[in-house]
Amino acid sequence: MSQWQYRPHRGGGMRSFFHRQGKFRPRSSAEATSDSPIPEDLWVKCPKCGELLYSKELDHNARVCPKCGNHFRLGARDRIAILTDEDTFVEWDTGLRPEDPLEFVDPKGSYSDKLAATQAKTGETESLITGIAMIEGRPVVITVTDFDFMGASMGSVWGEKLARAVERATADGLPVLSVNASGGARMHEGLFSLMQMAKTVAAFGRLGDARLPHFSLLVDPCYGGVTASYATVADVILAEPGALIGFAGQRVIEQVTKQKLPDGFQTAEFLLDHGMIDLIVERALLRSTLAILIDHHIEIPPESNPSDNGLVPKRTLVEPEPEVRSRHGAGSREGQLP
Amino acid sequence: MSQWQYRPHRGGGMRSFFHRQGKFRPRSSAEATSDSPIPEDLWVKCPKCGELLYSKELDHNARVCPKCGNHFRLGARDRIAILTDEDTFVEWDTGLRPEDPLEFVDPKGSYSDKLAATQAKTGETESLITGIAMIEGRPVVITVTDFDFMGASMGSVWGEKLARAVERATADGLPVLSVNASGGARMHEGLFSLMQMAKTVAAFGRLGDARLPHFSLLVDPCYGGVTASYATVADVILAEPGALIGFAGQRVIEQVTKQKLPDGFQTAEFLLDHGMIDLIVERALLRSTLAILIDHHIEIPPESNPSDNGLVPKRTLVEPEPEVRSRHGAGSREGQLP
Amino acid sequence: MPASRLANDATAGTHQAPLRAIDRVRIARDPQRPGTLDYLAELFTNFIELHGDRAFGDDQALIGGVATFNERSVLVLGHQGGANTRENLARNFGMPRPEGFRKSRRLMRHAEKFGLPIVTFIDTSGADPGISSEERGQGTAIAESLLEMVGVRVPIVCVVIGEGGSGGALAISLGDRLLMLENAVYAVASPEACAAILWKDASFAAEAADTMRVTAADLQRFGIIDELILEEVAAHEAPRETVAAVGKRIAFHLDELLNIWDASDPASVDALLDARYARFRNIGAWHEVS
Amino acid sequence: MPASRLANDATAGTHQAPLRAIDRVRIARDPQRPGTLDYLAELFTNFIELHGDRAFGDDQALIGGVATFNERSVLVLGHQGGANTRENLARNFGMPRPEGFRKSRRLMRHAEKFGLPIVTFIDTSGADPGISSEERGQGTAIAESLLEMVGVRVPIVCVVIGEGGSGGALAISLGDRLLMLENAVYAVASPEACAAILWKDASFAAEAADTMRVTAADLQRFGIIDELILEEVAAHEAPRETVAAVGKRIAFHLDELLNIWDASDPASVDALLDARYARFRNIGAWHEVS
Ligand SMILES: [Zn+2]
Ligand SMILES: [Zn+2]
Repeated sequence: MSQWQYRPHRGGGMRSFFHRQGKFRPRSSAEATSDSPIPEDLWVKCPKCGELLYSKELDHNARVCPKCGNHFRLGARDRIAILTDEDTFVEWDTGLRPEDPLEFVDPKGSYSDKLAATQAKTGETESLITGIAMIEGRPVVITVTDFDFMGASMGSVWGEKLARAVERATADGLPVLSVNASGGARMHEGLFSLMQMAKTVAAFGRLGDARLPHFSLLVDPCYGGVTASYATVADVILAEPGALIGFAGQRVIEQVTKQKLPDGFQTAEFLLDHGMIDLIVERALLRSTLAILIDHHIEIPPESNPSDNGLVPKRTLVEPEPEVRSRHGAGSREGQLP
Repeated sequence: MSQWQYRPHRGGGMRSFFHRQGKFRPRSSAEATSDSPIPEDLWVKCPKCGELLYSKELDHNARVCPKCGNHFRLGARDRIAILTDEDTFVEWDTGLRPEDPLEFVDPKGSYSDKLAATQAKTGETESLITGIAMIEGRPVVITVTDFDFMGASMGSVWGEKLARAVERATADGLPVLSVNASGGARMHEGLFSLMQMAKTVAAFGRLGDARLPHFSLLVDPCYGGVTASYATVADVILAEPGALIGFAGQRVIEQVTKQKLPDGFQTAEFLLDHGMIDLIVERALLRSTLAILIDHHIEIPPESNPSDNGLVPKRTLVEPEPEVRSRHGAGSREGQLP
Repeated sequence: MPASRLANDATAGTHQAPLRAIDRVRIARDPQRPGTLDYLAELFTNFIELHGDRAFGDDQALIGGVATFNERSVLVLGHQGGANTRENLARNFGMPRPEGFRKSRRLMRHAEKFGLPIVTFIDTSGADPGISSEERGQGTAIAESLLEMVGVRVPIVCVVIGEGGSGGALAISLGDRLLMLENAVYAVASPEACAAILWKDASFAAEAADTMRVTAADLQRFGIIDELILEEVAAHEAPRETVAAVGKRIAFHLDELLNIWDASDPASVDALLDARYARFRNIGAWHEVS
Repeated sequence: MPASRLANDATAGTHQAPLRAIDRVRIARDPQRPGTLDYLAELFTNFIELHGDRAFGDDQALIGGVATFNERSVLVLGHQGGANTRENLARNFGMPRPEGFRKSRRLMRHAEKFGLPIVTFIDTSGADPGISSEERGQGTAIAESLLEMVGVRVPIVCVVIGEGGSGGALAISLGDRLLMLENAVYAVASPEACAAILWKDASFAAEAADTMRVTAADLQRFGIIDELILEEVAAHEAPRETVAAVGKRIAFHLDELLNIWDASDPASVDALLDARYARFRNIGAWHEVS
């Protein structure tokens, strides 16, 4: 029934989604080029339709295949760049660092060594980035996972960063947008990892008590503890087309059940059909959709003056046109009815 | 999975369920004897196992077949007799009478004529009886439907009686037990009938706001508007074994879907398996089960003295025995563990 | 606009001889009559449909979402059938399954959390009577939607725009105002079902429709609806005018409710709920003898 | 009592040489170890099981009901596997499906409405990983149970009595107190699964169990559990003594909570919830650089 998914009209032509905000240079996603002999900085083969795409053009299209609409994975910084207004993102809590309370050792070595190597490779300190930004002029607390950082596994720093961000949103009366990809728990942090599910749900519970909205955007792939905690108890749950979303991983399910998985199992479209998400939104329409959603869910007290405080959201996305205002009157507006 | 249904241990031997409370003489249910050539006041053939049962013995067993456990239907007065403590039932709002706002006419005549005939035949004025009674010493507001009265169809008097009873329970801090059999809406009252669903749910909503419990007992057969209103939003939903419970009737479903109904469709056991009811209770255990449920859901403020006021429920069903009190101590009590 | 398939269609307006109840039933069911999606397109902006019951499925026979109405964000709920076979299969001919009612309950809670007034459009022949709907608790799902609706702490305006069929209609009609188009009907059972039960013959639907009193005029006389919205021309002949007229009346009643309701003032919310309780508490035809 | 199937079982008590983590995993999974129903039978009276999620099914892997504990009515929730094949099929080996978590959420709301403190027994290898559980939103169901539990306005005491497996265990473990038997384990994933992922070989489960720190002693050291309940003799060897010991500690902690909580005093309830929030808010191993 994906024909019923939300597809608002596109306004105007395509725009460049990457604002080139200094350090937020788009990086190619590793998964898209892994089995391609072509240098990744020039050409990318679409894994869905097989089309060879010029990498810069793909970037220009927010890494959505212009031929088949396949949504390539996006790095966390790229994600922030396409979702938020240029130069508005302010990152929070960049000094938080993981520890190794279990003194975890696996055949490849210690957790500490793995962390150091990952940090060096990615340039990030952890798998969650938090901060505040504007989306079409509306201030939003935003949390974005980084799948390149240990498969966006949820550990203590994730939990702490997220709780701090959500608590600030609660205190300041701001909506929260969480962008969620994850491979699940971070095994190396043992039960500390599992308990971050409790910590994050609790923080969002308090946001909800304050009647502030949480918009959760599920992107490919989103599994395990994140799917089983705050990402699926949001007020509005959005997903990108084709994103794989589930609790148990597909390989585990196949091994345990010895059954063939149904077609489209765990895709965003599958979840929509099964009632688990509110809407699927193409990447190009995410900003405008989020802007409308924010307007519907954040109320400005009548006495406040939006112009006084840059942090107060605007009430309406688009100023109502005169003919819209009078649509109950003379009936001059052309509707969709015959 | 009916093996998991609730079956507390029976205390003591069988007792006579009919207290012979003057006018509450048990009547044989019409449906049980309709295709039997034997005089209904002497012998009854069990429709489930075929056993010929002596009617007085069946009455003595609360109209449960001693051979196969089949629960025969019970009239409303019989139901009150087996559920409540002897001579404690006080009926409310006996003066309410239906009207005929639609001036409804069908091939058999007017609604007014049908009502008069039904009243004369049954000795009841409407299909719902309400009042207050004690169940093992605990005061309970009780509402019982009478399937013999126009198939216990829900009309305006039902709604008004029920709302008054529930409002009194709310005001007096009493639990409500509703015993529900119904053939559905009373067609002859048109939309007035449908709106009684709203009226009754609203009244129970206010009982719930006061944190007073509603126990709903679903008995054979329970269909239509009652199943789609207050009977299924109770705090605890009980059903008698084998009772048929559903929204749409079986004939309608077969006609619309042209499908064969699955075995056991719409039985109490089917509903338990599908998560719709809390427990199935044999008729013989209803009183004791309800007594425990009342105790778990009605709180006595610490300062109140139960002996001061006959209307304050007792806190515990059975005084704890000394060895139960000390069961965390020396471990002398024999448990179920090896 | 296709030619009318109703014999006496020119008389559907109020300025002609009154129609029989069964004629209004046919008009109410006319597939060309504007449906929930038409009202959404014409009267609301910034609509975002919210899908799913978060437990089993997404029912396209009962849709909902957030939208802007008169510069205010509201929650919209409504039944929606299909315009063709493919759509009717997807939307189950506008007959909600338990998932639809569970979605409506979820969205009503959502509206309460964010202080969004609720507007509902009633247009269904009834709740789905299938085997799987029974398995998943059709009765329970309707009851839970009713319970939510009588207690939800935001103003609600409901409009019967087509056929109001039994419990499936009731489940989203327990508002602070119940409006009804002149040619809409609202009944405890379909005239065909009623005739089948009482006449043992569904072809007596016309007789059943008469005696069941299913028209807006009947229900206005009984005090069950708050307002009858005239169709100068029947809605399927003048869809845009009808939708506009309905929009005006929704706006009027919503404004009235918003004048007395303030989400931040619990006393005003309690007053709204007391009035809603009284609405349903007082519906009934009975007398009392001593 | 059958003879022990554990090689070094005589050392399961604390007064012997400490066991390896994997030994405790095996003890925790021993089918003779008392389960939720045993605790119910020994420690509670007047138990009435409440069934169903009111939407799809009744999950017998996660049971619940009302009961009397120390002369007070409480709500009990717990995982329950089977003692034999038939029971294991009925109870899905103690692995809850979405219906189980939805039932637990329903019953927690029930407990809140009637002011019943909650006691939970955690004993599951994890949430069911099947296709149909995914279809019905396993992740969503767990998340909703978590959200309910962190906010429910009654005191909660949780006890890990056997295996605490990942999200399926967490879903009913967010209480005001988390107690744990000495030979119980609680892990983010089974040691076998962890070994399969990190060693590419499930037979390294012993190594995985060591480094994952799954024992009660580890979790006590980390401050994640509030109390370790000693097993002088392992629970499967001394079930009644173990159950009695757990009962005493539940009673102690429940009394402590009931001393500060009064359902009719919102400030005391808020204080309880603030403390619960702080419990989970403060769990984590991180440091901050400038
Ligand atoms: Zn492509
Ligand atoms: Zn029999």
